[in-house]
Amino acid sequence: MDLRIDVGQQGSWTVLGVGGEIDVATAPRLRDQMIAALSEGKHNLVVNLEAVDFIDSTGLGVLISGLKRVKTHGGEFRLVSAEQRLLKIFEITGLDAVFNIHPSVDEATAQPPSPGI
Amino acid sequence: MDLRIDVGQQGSWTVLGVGGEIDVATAPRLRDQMIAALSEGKHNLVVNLEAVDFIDSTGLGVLISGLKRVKTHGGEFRLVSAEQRLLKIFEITGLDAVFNIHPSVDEATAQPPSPGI
Amino acid sequence: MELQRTPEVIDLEIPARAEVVSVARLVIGAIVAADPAFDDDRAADVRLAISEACTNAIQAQISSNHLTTPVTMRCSSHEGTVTVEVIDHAGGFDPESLEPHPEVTDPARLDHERGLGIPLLRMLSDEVSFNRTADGTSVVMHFMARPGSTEPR
Amino acid sequence: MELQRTPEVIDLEIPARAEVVSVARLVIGAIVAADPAFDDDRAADVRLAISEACTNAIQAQISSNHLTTPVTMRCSSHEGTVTVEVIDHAGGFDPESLEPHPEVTDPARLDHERGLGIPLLRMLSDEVSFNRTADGTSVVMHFMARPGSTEPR
Ligand SMILES: Nc1ncnc2c1ncn2[C@@H]1O[C@H](COP(=O)(O)OP(=O)(O)O)[C@@H](O)[C@H]1O
Ligand SMILES: Nc1ncnc2c1ncn2[C@@H]1O[C@H](COP(=O)(O)OP(=O)(O)O)[C@@H](O)[C@H]1O
Repeated sequence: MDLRIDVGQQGSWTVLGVGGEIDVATAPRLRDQMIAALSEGKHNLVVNLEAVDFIDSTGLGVLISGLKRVKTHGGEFRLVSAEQRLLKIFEITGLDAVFNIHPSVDEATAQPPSPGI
Repeated sequence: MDLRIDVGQQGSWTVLGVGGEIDVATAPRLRDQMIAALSEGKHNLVVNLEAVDFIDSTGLGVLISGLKRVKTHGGEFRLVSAEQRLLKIFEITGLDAVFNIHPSVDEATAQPPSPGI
Repeated sequence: MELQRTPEVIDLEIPARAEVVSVARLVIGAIVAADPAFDDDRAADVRLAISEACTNAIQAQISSNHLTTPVTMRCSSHEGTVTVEVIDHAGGFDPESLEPHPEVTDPARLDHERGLGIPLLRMLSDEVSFNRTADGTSVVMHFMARPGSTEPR
Repeated sequence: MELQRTPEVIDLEIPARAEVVSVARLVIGAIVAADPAFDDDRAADVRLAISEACTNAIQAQISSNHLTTPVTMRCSSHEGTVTVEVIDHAGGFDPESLEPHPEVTDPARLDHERGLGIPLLRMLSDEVSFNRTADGTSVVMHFMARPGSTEPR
Protein backbone atom coordinates (compact mmCIF):
# COMPACT_ATOMS: atom_id res chain seq x y z
CA MET A 1 0.00 0.00 0.00
CA ASP A 2 2.97 2.22 0.32
CA LEU A 3 5.21 4.10 -2.05
CA ARG A 4 8.86 4.67 -1.23
CA ILE A 5 11.03 7.05 -3.23
CA ASP A 6 14.72 7.74 -2.80
CA VAL A 7 16.86 10.07 -4.84
CA GLY A 8 20.49 9.44 -5.83
CA GLN A 9 23.03 10.70 -8.31
CA GLN A 10 25.01 8.59 -10.81
CA GLY A 11 27.27 10.78 -12.96
CA SER A 12 25.03 13.27 -14.72
CA TRP A 13 21.95 11.16 -14.01
CA THR A 14 19.57 11.72 -11.13
CA VAL A 15 18.13 8.34 -10.16
CA LEU A 16 14.70 8.15 -8.51
CA GLY A 17 14.41 4.71 -6.90
CA VAL A 18 10.74 3.85 -6.53
CA GLY A 19 9.36 0.96 -4.48
CA GLY A 20 5.87 -0.28 -3.65
CA GLU A 21 2.62 0.50 -5.42
CA ILE A 22 2.09 3.42 -7.80
CA ASP A 23 -1.63 4.06 -7.96
CA VAL A 24 -4.12 6.92 -7.79
CA ALA A 25 -3.30 7.47 -4.11
CA THR A 26 0.48 7.40 -4.31
CA ALA A 27 1.31 8.61 -7.85
CA PRO A 28 1.07 12.31 -6.90
CA ARG A 29 4.10 11.85 -4.63
CA LEU A 30 6.15 10.49 -7.52
CA ARG A 31 5.06 13.45 -9.68
CA ASP A 32 6.08 15.86 -6.89
CA GLN A 33 9.51 14.23 -6.61
CA MET A 34 10.12 14.56 -10.33
CA ILE A 35 9.04 18.20 -10.28
CA ALA A 36 11.31 18.83 -7.28
CA ALA A 37 14.30 17.29 -9.06
CA LEU A 38 13.69 19.41 -12.16
CA SER A 39 13.32 22.57 -10.08
CA GLU A 40 16.72 21.81 -8.54
CA GLY A 41 18.21 21.81 -12.02
CA LYS A 42 18.39 18.02 -12.32
CA HIS A 43 17.16 17.58 -15.88
CA ASN A 44 18.32 14.06 -16.63
CA LEU A 45 16.17 11.57 -14.77
CA VAL A 46 16.27 7.82 -14.42
CA VAL A 47 13.19 6.40 -12.71
CA ASN A 48 14.08 2.97 -11.36
CA LEU A 49 10.95 0.82 -11.19
CA GLU A 50 12.75 -2.38 -10.13
CA ALA A 51 11.11 -2.40 -6.68
CA VAL A 52 7.64 -1.48 -7.95
CA ASP A 53 5.03 -4.17 -7.26
CA PHE A 54 2.13 -2.46 -8.97
CA ILE A 55 1.52 0.38 -11.39
CA ASP A 56 -1.82 1.53 -12.76
CA SER A 57 -2.85 4.02 -15.44
CA THR A 58 -2.43 6.93 -13.01
CA GLY A 59 1.16 5.84 -12.47
CA LEU A 60 1.74 5.55 -16.21
CA GLY A 61 0.24 9.04 -16.61
CA VAL A 62 2.67 10.46 -14.07
CA LEU A 63 5.59 8.87 -15.92
CA ILE A 64 4.32 10.42 -19.18
CA SER A 65 4.10 13.81 -17.48
CA GLY A 66 7.64 13.33 -16.18
CA LEU A 67 8.93 12.55 -19.65
CA LYS A 68 7.20 15.66 -21.02
CA ARG A 69 8.55 17.94 -18.29
CA VAL A 70 12.06 16.58 -18.74
CA LYS A 71 11.89 17.19 -22.50
CA THR A 72 10.66 20.74 -21.90
CA HIS A 73 13.80 21.29 -19.81
CA GLY A 74 15.99 19.81 -22.57
CA GLY A 75 16.84 16.80 -20.43
CA GLU A 76 16.60 13.07 -20.92
CA PHE A 77 14.25 10.60 -19.21
CA ARG A 78 14.87 6.89 -18.79
CA LEU A 79 13.08 4.07 -17.03
CA VAL A 80 14.52 0.95 -15.44
CA SER A 81 12.60 -2.32 -15.29
CA ALA A 82 13.33 -5.93 -16.11
CA GLU A 83 10.08 -7.20 -14.64
CA GLN A 84 7.99 -9.06 -17.26
CA ARG A 85 4.78 -8.01 -15.58
CA LEU A 86 5.62 -4.30 -15.73
CA LEU A 87 7.03 -4.48 -19.25
CA LYS A 88 3.81 -6.14 -20.39
CA ILE A 89 1.77 -3.16 -19.18
CA PHE A 90 4.02 -0.79 -21.13
CA GLU A 91 3.59 -3.03 -24.18
CA ILE A 92 -0.18 -3.38 -24.17
CA THR A 93 -0.57 0.38 -23.74
CA GLY A 94 1.96 1.06 -26.50
CA LEU A 95 4.08 3.02 -24.05
CA ASP A 96 7.13 0.83 -24.68
CA ALA A 97 7.47 2.89 -27.88
CA VAL A 98 7.32 6.15 -25.93
CA PHE A 99 9.76 5.39 -23.12
CA ASN A 100 13.40 4.51 -23.10
CA ILE A 101 13.38 1.41 -20.84
CA HIS A 102 16.58 -0.24 -19.59
CA PRO A 103 16.95 -3.53 -17.71
CA SER A 104 19.17 -2.09 -14.95
CA VAL A 105 20.29 1.24 -13.49
CA ASP A 106 23.83 0.50 -14.62
CA GLU A 107 22.71 0.11 -18.21
CA ALA A 108 20.44 3.15 -18.01
CA THR A 109 23.28 5.36 -16.75
CA ALA A 110 26.14 3.76 -18.73
CA GLN A 111 25.95 6.47 -21.36
CA PRO A 112 25.77 10.14 -20.52
CA PRO A 113 22.58 12.01 -21.40
CA SER A 114 22.36 13.30 -24.95
CA PRO A 115 20.01 16.21 -24.45
CA GLY A 116 17.70 17.14 -27.25
CA ILE A 117 17.66 13.65 -28.71
CA MET B 1 -4.34 -18.00 3.26
CA ASP B 2 -2.71 -21.30 2.85
CA LEU B 3 -1.55 -23.98 5.23
CA ARG B 4 1.45 -26.15 4.41
CA ILE B 5 2.30 -29.25 6.44
CA ASP B 6 5.27 -31.53 5.97
CA VAL B 7 6.13 -34.57 8.04
CA GLY B 8 9.66 -35.64 9.00
CA GLN B 9 11.34 -37.93 11.48
CA GLN B 10 14.08 -36.95 13.98
CA GLY B 11 15.11 -39.92 16.12
CA SER B 12 12.00 -41.12 17.88
CA TRP B 13 10.20 -37.85 17.17
CA THR B 14 7.81 -37.26 14.30
CA VAL B 15 8.05 -33.61 13.35
CA LEU B 16 5.08 -31.88 11.70
CA GLY B 17 6.37 -28.70 10.09
CA VAL B 18 3.50 -26.25 9.72
CA GLY B 19 3.56 -23.07 7.65
CA GLY B 20 1.01 -20.37 6.82
CA GLU B 21 -2.23 -19.59 8.60
CA ILE B 22 -4.02 -21.94 10.99
CA ASP B 23 -7.63 -20.84 11.15
CA VAL B 24 -11.15 -22.26 10.97
CA ALA B 25 -10.67 -23.11 7.29
CA THR B 26 -7.27 -24.77 7.50
CA ALA B 27 -7.07 -26.22 11.05
CA PRO B 28 -8.97 -29.42 10.10
CA ARG B 29 -6.06 -30.38 7.84
CA LEU B 30 -3.62 -30.10 10.73
CA ARG B 31 -5.91 -32.24 12.87
CA ASP B 32 -6.11 -34.85 10.11
CA GLN B 33 -2.30 -34.96 9.81
CA MET B 34 -1.90 -35.52 13.54
CA ILE B 35 -4.50 -38.29 13.49
CA ALA B 36 -2.78 -39.86 10.48
CA ALA B 37 0.60 -39.84 12.25
CA LEU B 38 -0.90 -41.46 15.36
CA SER B 39 -2.67 -44.12 13.30
CA GLU B 40 0.71 -44.98 11.73
CA GLY B 41 2.04 -45.67 15.22
CA LYS B 42 3.93 -42.35 15.51
CA HIS B 43 3.03 -41.39 19.07
CA ASN B 44 5.67 -38.78 19.81
CA LEU B 45 4.85 -35.60 17.95
CA VAL B 46 6.65 -32.29 17.61
CA VAL B 47 4.54 -29.63 15.90
CA ASN B 48 6.89 -26.99 14.53
CA LEU B 49 5.06 -23.64 14.37
CA GLU B 50 8.12 -21.61 13.27
CA ALA B 51 6.66 -20.85 9.83
CA VAL B 52 3.16 -20.10 11.12
CA ASP B 53 2.05 -16.52 10.43
CA PHE B 54 -1.31 -16.72 12.14
CA ILE B 55 -3.15 -18.98 14.57
CA ASP B 56 -6.63 -18.48 15.94
CA SER B 57 -8.68 -20.23 18.63
CA THR B 58 -9.64 -23.00 16.20
CA GLY B 59 -5.94 -23.68 15.65
CA LEU B 60 -5.29 -23.68 19.40
CA GLY B 61 -8.20 -26.10 19.82
CA VAL B 62 -6.69 -28.47 17.27
CA LEU B 63 -3.36 -28.38 19.12
CA ILE B 64 -5.19 -29.18 22.37
CA SER B 65 -6.93 -32.11 20.69
CA GLY B 66 -3.54 -33.28 19.38
CA LEU B 67 -2.03 -33.17 22.85
CA LYS B 68 -4.99 -35.16 24.23
CA ARG B 69 -4.81 -37.78 21.49
CA VAL B 70 -1.06 -38.18 21.93
CA LYS B 71 -1.49 -38.65 25.70
CA THR B 72 -4.18 -41.27 25.09
CA HIS B 73 -1.64 -43.19 23.01
CA GLY B 74 0.99 -42.87 25.75
CA GLY B 75 3.09 -40.55 23.60
CA GLU B 76 4.59 -37.11 24.10
CA PHE B 77 3.60 -33.86 22.40
CA ARG B 78 5.85 -30.82 21.96
CA LEU B 79 5.51 -27.50 20.21
CA VAL B 80 8.21 -25.36 18.61
CA SER B 81 7.97 -21.58 18.46
CA ALA B 82 10.27 -18.69 19.26
CA GLU B 83 7.92 -16.09 17.79
CA GLN B 84 6.91 -13.50 20.40
CA ARG B 85 3.56 -12.97 18.74
CA LEU B 86 2.64 -16.65 18.89
CA LEU B 87 3.97 -17.12 22.41
CA LYS B 88 1.86 -14.19 23.55
CA ILE B 89 -1.31 -15.93 22.35
CA PHE B 90 -0.37 -19.05 24.32
CA GLU B 91 0.27 -16.85 27.35
CA ILE B 92 -2.93 -14.84 27.33
CA THR B 93 -4.99 -18.01 26.91
CA GLY B 94 -3.05 -19.77 29.67
CA LEU B 95 -2.04 -22.48 27.23
CA ASP B 96 1.66 -21.91 27.85
CA ALA B 97 1.06 -23.90 31.07
CA VAL B 98 -0.55 -26.73 29.13
CA PHE B 99 1.96 -27.16 26.30
CA ASN B 100 5.62 -28.02 26.28
CA ILE B 101 7.00 -25.25 24.01
CA HIS B 102 10.59 -25.23 22.75
CA PRO B 103 12.41 -22.47 20.86
CA SER B 104 13.71 -24.77 18.09
CA VAL B 105 13.20 -28.25 16.65
CA ASP B 106 16.71 -29.19 17.78
CA GLU B 107 15.89 -28.31 21.37
CA ALA B 108 12.49 -30.00 21.18
CA THR B 109 14.03 -33.25 19.91
CA ALA B 110 17.30 -33.14 21.87
CA GLN B 111 15.92 -35.46 24.51
CA PRO B 112 14.08 -38.66 23.64
CA PRO B 113 10.42 -38.87 24.54
CA SER B 114 9.65 -39.93 28.10
CA PRO B 115 6.22 -41.44 27.61
CA GLY B 116 3.79 -41.23 30.44
CA ILE B 117 5.39 -38.11 31.90
CA MET C 1 -24.06 1.42 19.58
CA GLU C 2 -24.13 0.58 15.90
CA LEU C 3 -21.64 2.08 13.51
CA GLN C 4 -23.21 4.52 11.11
CA ARG C 5 -22.39 4.09 7.44
CA THR C 6 -20.20 7.20 7.02
CA PRO C 7 -17.83 7.98 4.17
CA GLU C 8 -14.95 6.69 6.26
CA VAL C 9 -16.44 3.26 6.80
CA ILE C 10 -15.41 0.17 4.86
CA ASP C 11 -17.95 -2.67 4.66
CA LEU C 12 -17.13 -6.22 3.72
CA GLU C 13 -19.98 -8.63 3.09
CA ILE C 14 -18.93 -12.25 2.99
CA PRO C 15 -20.73 -15.53 2.48
CA ALA C 16 -21.03 -17.94 5.43
CA ARG C 17 -17.98 -19.99 4.43
CA ALA C 18 -14.88 -20.68 6.51
CA GLU C 19 -12.56 -19.91 3.59
CA VAL C 20 -13.44 -16.22 3.49
CA VAL C 21 -12.40 -15.42 7.06
CA SER C 22 -8.92 -14.87 5.61
CA VAL C 23 -10.34 -12.15 3.35
CA ALA C 24 -11.79 -10.39 6.40
CA ARG C 25 -8.35 -10.56 8.04
CA LEU C 26 -6.73 -9.06 4.95
CA VAL C 27 -9.16 -6.14 4.90
CA ILE C 28 -8.88 -5.28 8.59
CA GLY C 29 -5.12 -5.79 8.33
CA ALA C 30 -4.91 -3.23 5.52
CA ILE C 31 -7.06 -0.74 7.43
CA VAL C 32 -4.95 -1.01 10.57
CA ALA C 33 -1.70 -0.89 8.57
CA ALA C 34 -2.84 2.44 7.12
CA ASP C 35 -2.80 3.95 10.62
CA PRO C 36 0.83 4.45 11.66
CA ALA C 37 -0.25 4.69 15.31
CA PHE C 38 -0.78 0.91 15.31
CA ASP C 39 2.45 -1.07 15.58
CA ASP C 40 2.76 -4.58 14.15
CA ASP C 41 1.98 -6.20 17.44
CA ARG C 42 -1.21 -4.27 18.06
CA ALA C 43 -2.20 -4.79 14.42
CA ALA C 44 -1.87 -8.54 14.99
CA ASP C 45 -4.17 -8.25 18.04
CA VAL C 46 -6.83 -6.60 15.88
CA ARG C 47 -6.51 -9.18 13.10
CA LEU C 48 -6.87 -12.06 15.56
CA ALA C 49 -9.84 -10.56 17.43
CA ILE C 50 -11.69 -9.78 14.19
CA SER C 51 -10.90 -13.21 12.86
CA GLU C 52 -12.50 -14.73 15.96
CA ALA C 53 -15.62 -12.58 15.62
CA CYS C 54 -16.01 -13.39 11.92
CA THR C 55 -15.42 -17.09 12.55
CA ASN C 56 -18.15 -17.12 15.19
CA ALA C 57 -20.58 -15.23 12.95
CA ILE C 58 -19.93 -17.58 10.04
CA GLN C 59 -20.09 -20.74 12.14
CA ALA C 60 -23.32 -19.57 13.78
CA GLN C 61 -24.91 -18.90 10.40
CA ILE C 62 -23.79 -22.27 9.09
CA SER C 63 -25.17 -24.16 12.09
CA SER C 64 -28.45 -22.21 12.04
CA ASN C 65 -28.64 -22.85 8.29
CA HIS C 66 -28.53 -19.19 7.27
CA LEU C 67 -26.26 -19.85 4.33
CA THR C 68 -27.58 -17.33 1.85
CA THR C 69 -27.39 -14.27 4.11
CA PRO C 70 -24.05 -12.50 4.17
CA VAL C 71 -22.04 -11.71 7.27
CA THR C 72 -21.01 -8.05 7.41
CA MET C 73 -17.77 -6.64 8.76
CA ARG C 74 -17.98 -2.85 9.14
CA CYS C 75 -14.69 -1.11 9.85
CA SER C 76 -13.80 2.43 10.70
CA SER C 77 -10.51 3.92 11.66
CA HIS C 78 -10.02 7.30 13.28
CA GLU C 79 -7.04 8.84 15.06
CA GLY C 80 -5.51 5.75 16.58
CA THR C 81 -8.79 3.97 17.21
CA VAL C 82 -10.19 1.19 15.06
CA THR C 83 -13.82 0.19 15.47
CA VAL C 84 -15.21 -2.94 13.87
CA GLU C 85 -18.73 -4.29 13.90
CA VAL C 86 -19.39 -7.87 12.86
CA ILE C 87 -23.03 -8.55 12.06
CA ASP C 88 -24.64 -11.94 11.59
CA HIS C 89 -28.19 -13.20 11.10
CA ALA C 90 -27.86 -16.44 13.01
CA GLY C 91 -30.62 -15.84 15.55
CA GLY C 92 -28.54 -14.48 18.41
CA PHE C 93 -27.09 -15.96 21.61
CA ASP C 94 -26.39 -14.93 25.17
CA PRO C 95 -22.65 -14.36 25.65
CA GLU C 96 -23.15 -14.09 29.44
CA SER C 97 -24.49 -17.63 29.67
CA LEU C 98 -21.34 -19.23 28.23
CA GLU C 99 -19.81 -21.68 30.68
CA PRO C 100 -16.58 -20.22 32.08
CA HIS C 101 -13.39 -22.12 31.33
CA PRO C 102 -11.80 -24.25 34.05
CA GLU C 103 -8.69 -22.71 35.61
CA VAL C 104 -5.50 -23.15 33.64
CA THR C 105 -4.06 -25.42 36.33
CA ASP C 106 -7.14 -27.65 36.26
CA PRO C 107 -6.51 -30.80 34.20
CA ALA C 108 -10.12 -30.50 33.02
CA ARG C 109 -8.92 -27.54 30.97
CA LEU C 110 -7.84 -30.01 28.35
CA ASP C 111 -11.44 -31.05 27.80
CA HIS C 112 -12.13 -27.64 26.35
CA GLU C 113 -10.88 -27.51 22.80
CA ARG C 114 -13.43 -24.87 21.99
CA GLY C 115 -14.71 -21.77 23.67
CA LEU C 116 -11.43 -19.85 23.39
CA GLY C 117 -12.72 -17.39 20.78
CA ILE C 118 -14.77 -15.01 22.88
CA PRO C 119 -12.24 -14.88 25.76
CA LEU C 120 -9.50 -14.01 23.21
CA LEU C 121 -11.67 -11.37 21.60
CA ARG C 122 -12.36 -9.79 25.01
CA MET C 123 -8.68 -9.77 25.95
CA LEU C 124 -7.46 -8.34 22.67
CA SER C 125 -9.98 -5.52 22.29
CA ASP C 126 -10.18 -2.42 24.46
CA GLU C 127 -13.95 -2.58 24.50
CA VAL C 128 -16.44 -5.08 23.18
CA SER C 129 -20.22 -5.33 23.22
CA PHE C 130 -22.49 -8.11 22.01
CA ASN C 131 -25.78 -6.73 20.79
CA ARG C 132 -28.93 -8.60 19.89
CA THR C 133 -30.37 -7.57 16.54
CA ALA C 134 -33.73 -8.53 15.01
CA ASP C 135 -32.29 -11.73 13.58
CA GLY C 136 -28.86 -12.22 15.05
CA THR C 137 -25.87 -10.61 16.71
CA SER C 138 -23.81 -7.48 16.24
CA VAL C 139 -20.42 -7.56 17.94
CA VAL C 140 -18.84 -4.10 18.24
CA MET C 141 -15.15 -3.96 19.10
CA HIS C 142 -12.91 -0.96 19.76
CA PHE C 143 -9.16 -1.12 19.52
CA MET C 144 -6.79 1.57 20.66
CA ALA C 145 -3.35 1.96 19.13
CA ARG C 146 -1.68 1.47 22.53
CA PRO C 147 -2.30 -1.98 23.86
CA GLY C 148 -4.82 -1.74 26.66
CA SER C 149 -5.80 -5.21 27.75
CA THR C 150 -3.40 -7.60 26.12
CA GLU C 151 -1.16 -8.22 29.07
CA PRO C 152 -0.88 -11.81 30.23
CA ARG C 153 -3.44 -12.49 32.92
CA MET D 1 -26.42 -8.20 -16.32
CA GLU D 2 -26.09 -7.43 -12.64
CA LEU D 3 -24.53 -9.90 -10.29
CA GLN D 4 -27.02 -11.38 -7.88
CA ARG D 5 -26.10 -11.39 -4.22
CA THR D 6 -25.56 -15.15 -3.84
CA PRO D 7 -23.82 -16.93 -0.97
CA GLU D 8 -20.68 -17.11 -3.07
CA VAL D 9 -20.43 -13.36 -3.62
CA ILE D 10 -18.12 -11.08 -1.67
CA ASP D 11 -19.09 -7.41 -1.49
CA LEU D 12 -16.73 -4.62 -0.54
CA GLU D 13 -18.17 -1.17 0.08
CA ILE D 14 -15.59 1.57 0.19
CA PRO D 15 -15.70 5.31 0.69
CA ALA D 16 -14.88 7.60 -2.25
CA ARG D 17 -11.23 8.01 -1.24
CA ALA D 18 -8.15 7.23 -3.34
CA GLU D 19 -6.44 5.49 -0.41
CA VAL D 20 -8.90 2.60 -0.31
CA VAL D 21 -8.34 1.41 -3.88
CA SER D 22 -5.48 -0.65 -2.43
CA VAL D 23 -7.99 -2.44 -0.17
CA ALA D 24 -10.09 -3.34 -3.21
CA ARG D 25 -6.95 -4.75 -4.86
CA LEU D 26 -6.19 -6.83 -1.79
CA VAL D 27 -9.67 -8.32 -1.72
CA ILE D 28 -9.84 -9.21 -5.42
CA GLY D 29 -6.25 -10.47 -5.16
CA ALA D 30 -7.22 -12.84 -2.35
CA ILE D 31 -10.27 -14.07 -4.25
CA VAL D 32 -8.27 -14.79 -7.40
CA ALA D 33 -5.44 -16.39 -5.41
CA ALA D 34 -7.97 -18.83 -3.95
CA ASP D 35 -8.62 -20.19 -7.46
CA PRO D 36 -5.61 -22.29 -8.50
CA ALA D 37 -6.69 -22.01 -12.16
CA PHE D 38 -5.43 -18.41 -12.16
CA ASP D 39 -1.65 -18.12 -12.42
CA ASP D 40 0.22 -15.14 -10.99
CA ASP D 41 0.27 -13.32 -14.29
CA ARG D 42 -3.46 -13.59 -14.91
CA ALA D 43 -4.10 -12.69 -11.26
CA ALA D 44 -2.10 -9.50 -11.83
CA ASP D 45 -4.28 -8.71 -14.87
CA VAL D 46 -7.39 -8.97 -12.72
CA ARG D 47 -5.92 -6.81 -9.94
CA LEU D 48 -4.95 -4.08 -12.41
CA ALA D 49 -8.28 -4.07 -14.26
CA ILE D 50 -10.26 -3.94 -11.02
CA SER D 51 -8.00 -1.23 -9.69
CA GLU D 52 -8.74 0.86 -12.79
CA ALA D 53 -12.50 0.36 -12.44
CA CYS D 54 -12.47 1.26 -8.74
CA THR D 55 -10.26 4.28 -9.37
CA ASN D 56 -12.69 5.55 -12.01
CA ALA D 57 -15.70 4.97 -9.77
CA ILE D 58 -14.06 6.78 -6.86
CA GLN D 59 -12.76 9.66 -8.96
CA ALA D 60 -16.18 10.08 -10.61
CA GLN D 61 -17.89 10.21 -7.22
CA ILE D 62 -15.36 12.70 -5.92
CA SER D 63 -15.71 15.01 -8.91
CA SER D 64 -19.53 14.77 -8.86
CA ASN D 65 -19.41 15.42 -5.12
CA HIS D 66 -20.97 12.11 -4.09
CA LEU D 67 -18.66 11.69 -1.16
CA THR D 68 -20.97 10.03 1.33
CA THR D 69 -22.21 7.23 -0.92
CA PRO D 70 -20.04 4.13 -0.99
CA VAL D 71 -18.62 2.51 -4.09
CA THR D 72 -19.35 -1.22 -4.23
CA MET D 73 -17.12 -3.95 -5.57
CA ARG D 74 -19.03 -7.22 -5.96
CA CYS D 75 -16.89 -10.27 -6.67
CA SER D 76 -17.73 -13.82 -7.54
CA SER D 77 -15.47 -16.65 -8.51
CA HIS D 78 -16.57 -19.90 -10.12
CA GLU D 79 -14.61 -22.61 -11.90
CA GLY D 80 -11.84 -20.56 -13.44
CA THR D 81 -13.96 -17.47 -14.05
CA VAL D 82 -13.93 -14.37 -11.90
CA THR D 83 -16.70 -11.83 -12.30
CA VAL D 84 -16.52 -8.41 -10.70
CA GLU D 85 -19.04 -5.60 -10.72
CA VAL D 86 -17.99 -2.11 -9.68
CA ILE D 87 -20.93 0.14 -8.87
CA ASP D 88 -20.82 3.90 -8.41
CA HIS D 89 -23.40 6.63 -7.92
CA ALA D 90 -21.64 9.38 -9.83
CA GLY D 91 -24.38 10.10 -12.38
CA GLY D 92 -23.13 7.94 -15.23
CA PHE D 93 -21.18 8.59 -18.45
CA ASP D 94 -21.02 7.35 -21.99
CA PRO D 95 -17.96 5.15 -22.49
CA GLU D 96 -18.51 5.16 -26.27
CA SER D 97 -18.10 8.91 -26.47
CA LEU D 98 -14.59 8.92 -25.04
CA GLU D 99 -12.11 10.39 -27.49
CA PRO D 100 -9.91 7.63 -28.87
CA HIS D 101 -6.21 7.88 -28.13
CA PRO D 102 -3.83 9.04 -30.84
CA GLU D 103 -1.79 6.25 -32.38
CA VAL D 104 1.26 5.21 -30.43
CA THR D 105 3.56 6.56 -33.11
CA ASP D 106 1.86 9.96 -33.04
CA PRO D 107 3.87 12.47 -30.99
CA ALA D 108 0.51 13.86 -29.80
CA ARG D 109 0.23 10.66 -27.76
CA LEU D 110 2.32 12.39 -25.14
CA ASP D 111 -0.42 14.95 -24.60
CA HIS D 112 -2.58 12.20 -23.14
CA GLU D 113 -1.50 11.52 -19.60
CA ARG D 114 -4.96 10.32 -18.80
CA GLY D 115 -7.52 8.12 -20.49
CA LEU D 116 -5.47 4.94 -20.22
CA GLY D 117 -7.72 3.33 -17.59
CA ILE D 118 -10.65 2.15 -19.71
CA PRO D 119 -8.45 0.88 -22.59
CA LEU D 120 -6.41 -1.14 -20.06
CA LEU D 121 -9.54 -2.50 -18.44
CA ARG D 122 -10.87 -3.60 -21.85
CA MET D 123 -7.60 -5.28 -22.79
CA LEU D 124 -7.16 -7.12 -19.51
CA SER D 125 -10.69 -8.49 -19.14
CA ASP D 126 -12.28 -11.15 -21.31
CA GLU D 127 -15.56 -9.29 -21.34
CA VAL D 128 -16.64 -5.93 -19.99
CA SER D 129 -19.89 -3.99 -20.05
CA PHE D 130 -20.64 -0.48 -18.84
CA ASN D 131 -24.21 -0.21 -17.63
CA ARG D 132 -26.15 2.88 -16.72
CA THR D 133 -27.90 2.61 -13.36
CA ALA D 134 -30.46 4.99 -11.83
CA ASP D 135 -27.73 7.18 -10.39
CA GLY D 136 -24.43 6.07 -11.88
CA THR D 137 -22.52 3.28 -13.53
CA SER D 138 -22.10 -0.45 -13.07
CA VAL D 139 -19.06 -1.92 -14.76
CA VAL D 140 -19.23 -5.72 -15.07
CA MET D 141 -16.00 -7.51 -15.93
CA HIS D 142 -15.39 -11.20 -16.60
CA PHE D 143 -11.98 -12.78 -16.37
CA MET D 144 -11.09 -16.25 -17.49
CA ALA D 145 -8.20 -18.16 -16.00
CA ARG D 146 -6.49 -18.44 -19.38
CA PRO D 147 -5.47 -15.06 -20.73
CA GLY D 148 -7.83 -14.10 -23.53
CA SER D 149 -7.12 -10.57 -24.56
CA THR D 150 -3.88 -9.58 -22.93
CA GLU D 151 -1.59 -10.06 -25.90
CA PRO D 152 0.30 -7.00 -27.07
CA ARG D 153 -1.69 -5.23 -29.75
N1 LIG E 1 -22.31 -14.69 16.62
C1 LIG E 1 -22.75 -15.76 17.33
N2 LIG E 1 -24.02 -16.22 17.13
C2 LIG E 1 -24.47 -17.29 17.83
N3 LIG E 1 -23.73 -17.96 18.73
C3 LIG E 1 -22.47 -17.54 18.96
C4 LIG E 1 -21.91 -16.43 18.28
N4 LIG E 1 -20.65 -16.24 18.72
C5 LIG E 1 -20.43 -17.21 19.63
N5 LIG E 1 -21.52 -17.99 19.79
C6 LIG E 1 -21.67 -19.14 20.72
O1 LIG E 1 -20.73 -18.99 21.75
C7 LIG E 1 -19.91 -20.15 21.84
C8 LIG E 1 -18.52 -19.79 22.29
O2 LIG E 1 -17.83 -19.07 21.28
P1 LIG E 1 -16.25 -19.01 21.28
O3 LIG E 1 -15.80 -18.54 22.61
O4 LIG E 1 -15.83 -18.17 20.12
O5 LIG E 1 -15.76 -20.50 21.10
P2 LIG E 1 -16.04 -21.55 19.95
O6 LIG E 1 -16.49 -20.78 18.74
O7 LIG E 1 -14.74 -22.24 19.78
O8 LIG E 1 -17.12 -22.46 20.49
C9 LIG E 1 -19.98 -20.76 20.46
O9 LIG E 1 -19.74 -22.15 20.48
C10 LIG E 1 -21.40 -20.45 20.04
O10 LIG E 1 -22.28 -21.40 20.56
N1 LIG F 1 -17.46 5.31 -13.42
C1 LIG F 1 -17.38 6.45 -14.11
N2 LIG F 1 -18.29 7.44 -13.94
C2 LIG F 1 -18.22 8.57 -14.64
N3 LIG F 1 -17.26 8.85 -15.55
C3 LIG F 1 -16.33 7.92 -15.78
C4 LIG F 1 -16.34 6.68 -15.09
N4 LIG F 1 -15.29 5.94 -15.53
C5 LIG F 1 -14.66 6.69 -16.45
N5 LIG F 1 -15.27 7.88 -16.61
C6 LIG F 1 -14.89 8.96 -17.53
O1 LIG F 1 -14.11 8.41 -18.56
C7 LIG F 1 -12.88 9.07 -18.65
C8 LIG F 1 -11.78 8.11 -19.11
O2 LIG F 1 -11.50 7.18 -18.09
P1 LIG F 1 -10.12 6.38 -18.09
O3 LIG F 1 -9.92 5.77 -19.42
O4 LIG F 1 -10.11 5.46 -16.93
O5 LIG F 1 -9.00 7.47 -17.91
P2 LIG F 1 -8.78 8.55 -16.76
O6 LIG F 1 -9.53 8.06 -15.56
O7 LIG F 1 -7.31 8.58 -16.59
O8 LIG F 1 -9.32 9.85 -17.31
C9 LIG F 1 -12.65 9.64 -17.26
O9 LIG F 1 -11.82 10.75 -17.29
C10 LIG F 1 -14.06 10.01 -16.84
O10 LIG F 1 -14.41 11.26 -17.37
